Amino acid sequence: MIKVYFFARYREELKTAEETFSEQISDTEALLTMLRDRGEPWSRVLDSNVLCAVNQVMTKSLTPLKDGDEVGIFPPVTGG
Amino acid sequence: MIKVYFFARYREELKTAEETFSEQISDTEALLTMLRDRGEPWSRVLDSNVLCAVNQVMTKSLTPLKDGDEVGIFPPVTGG
Amino acid sequence: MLKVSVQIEPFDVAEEQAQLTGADATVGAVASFVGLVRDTNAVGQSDKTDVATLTLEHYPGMTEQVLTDLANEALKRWSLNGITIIHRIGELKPTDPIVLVMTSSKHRGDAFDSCQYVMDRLKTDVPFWKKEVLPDGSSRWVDSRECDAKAAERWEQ
Amino acid sequence: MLKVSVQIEPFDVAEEQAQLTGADATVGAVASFVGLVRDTNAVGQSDKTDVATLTLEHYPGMTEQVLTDLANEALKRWSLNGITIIHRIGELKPTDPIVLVMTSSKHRGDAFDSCQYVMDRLKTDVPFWKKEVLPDGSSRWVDSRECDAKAAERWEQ
Repeated sequence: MIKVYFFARYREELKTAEETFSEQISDTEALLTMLRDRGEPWSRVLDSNVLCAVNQVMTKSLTPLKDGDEVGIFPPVTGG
Repeated sequence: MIKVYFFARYREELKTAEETFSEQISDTEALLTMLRDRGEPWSRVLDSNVLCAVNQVMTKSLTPLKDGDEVGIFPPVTGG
Repeated sequence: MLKVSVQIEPFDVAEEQAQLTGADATVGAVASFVGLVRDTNAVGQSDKTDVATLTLEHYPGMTEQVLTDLANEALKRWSLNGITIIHRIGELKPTDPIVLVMTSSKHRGDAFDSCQYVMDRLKTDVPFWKKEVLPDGSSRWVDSRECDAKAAERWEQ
Repeated sequence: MLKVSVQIEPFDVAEEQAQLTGADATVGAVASFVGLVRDTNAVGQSDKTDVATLTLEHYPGMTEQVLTDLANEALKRWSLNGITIIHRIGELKPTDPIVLVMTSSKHRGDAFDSCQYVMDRLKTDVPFWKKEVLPDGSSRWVDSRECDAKAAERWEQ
């Protein structure tokens, strides 16, 4: 099981705060591809700026996923 | 007339806070030479680190003096 | 001394400084940064639009962890006596303080550099998002700034 | 907003920030530096000697003028909304605040850089002198630090 959380603009535009996947997903790229393949609004909203955190640690590149992982998907941060 | 003020370590070691000169003194270098020529403790205390301000503006090099000028003579500053 | 807080409440810089330095007489320098809500923003070409309120969203759990990691990284890279990072969440209005970064050290170089480092990294690495609500009730998410990415890059070793 | 003060009294950083930024909602960044009295000093080889009190002497009149010039130079070199410089004189004890430099701007780079600039210049160009009194009643004038001259030099244009 993989738990996915969406934040900020993505959460609003996708009208989705969280989603749980029971199937196996190999890595963060595969997850994003799967989501974008749903078509509008997913394909448009999850643009090339998308950031991923796995188990609350920011990822810089493709990161493998395993059962029980938590993935955060969000746009570039704007705090401070 | 030229008014000279001494500060901090110089003031203490020279036992002089201020002094007034009625004679003409051409510039800051001439003033320092005159003071050092008094011998101990002046020659020792007014070392090569001495700083001069003329009319409350720090001087970086030899500065001409004229009647009515105020000169500050002090060691490197240590505020902040 | 390391303090990290993500909170709704405002902070008092004098009180935070007293907490940070306490009775430690080896501290000679405290550098601070406070970020405040501006009533204008720089989205697109215009710098003129009024902002009525600003809402700060974050990723609960991750935010605190990343801020703590960042504070520890600063303690490792500089010779510091202590560090405090406070970031507010929820709804704020123009002139309200958003963020405080305060570092203490013996000499000023360490305090200044580490304070700037934490702010630069915070702008690009910590999951906070700002949403501006305009006087007409419409709202928009603030865009990230290119120059913030550049500022963060200069600290990479 | 430009404020320069040479004073015996302590200052309150929260109050100074409120005075500096006021209701100006174009301010997004406030950088501050506070210098504190340390109980150890670095004269000679030793960093172990206790300091009982610190006396700050200055050149009345010139000090205020040089600090005001320095504040104006910072306003000229950076895009600032305001600047506050407060330096205390008289007798202080360890942990007491000595100096406050606080700058406000739209974006953080201007506030950080100008704050550091003023501190670097203040350390070499403003006529203050520190005298330490040790627990046995003896006293000594603090030596200037070579690294302060270097820090000030980097701002020369």
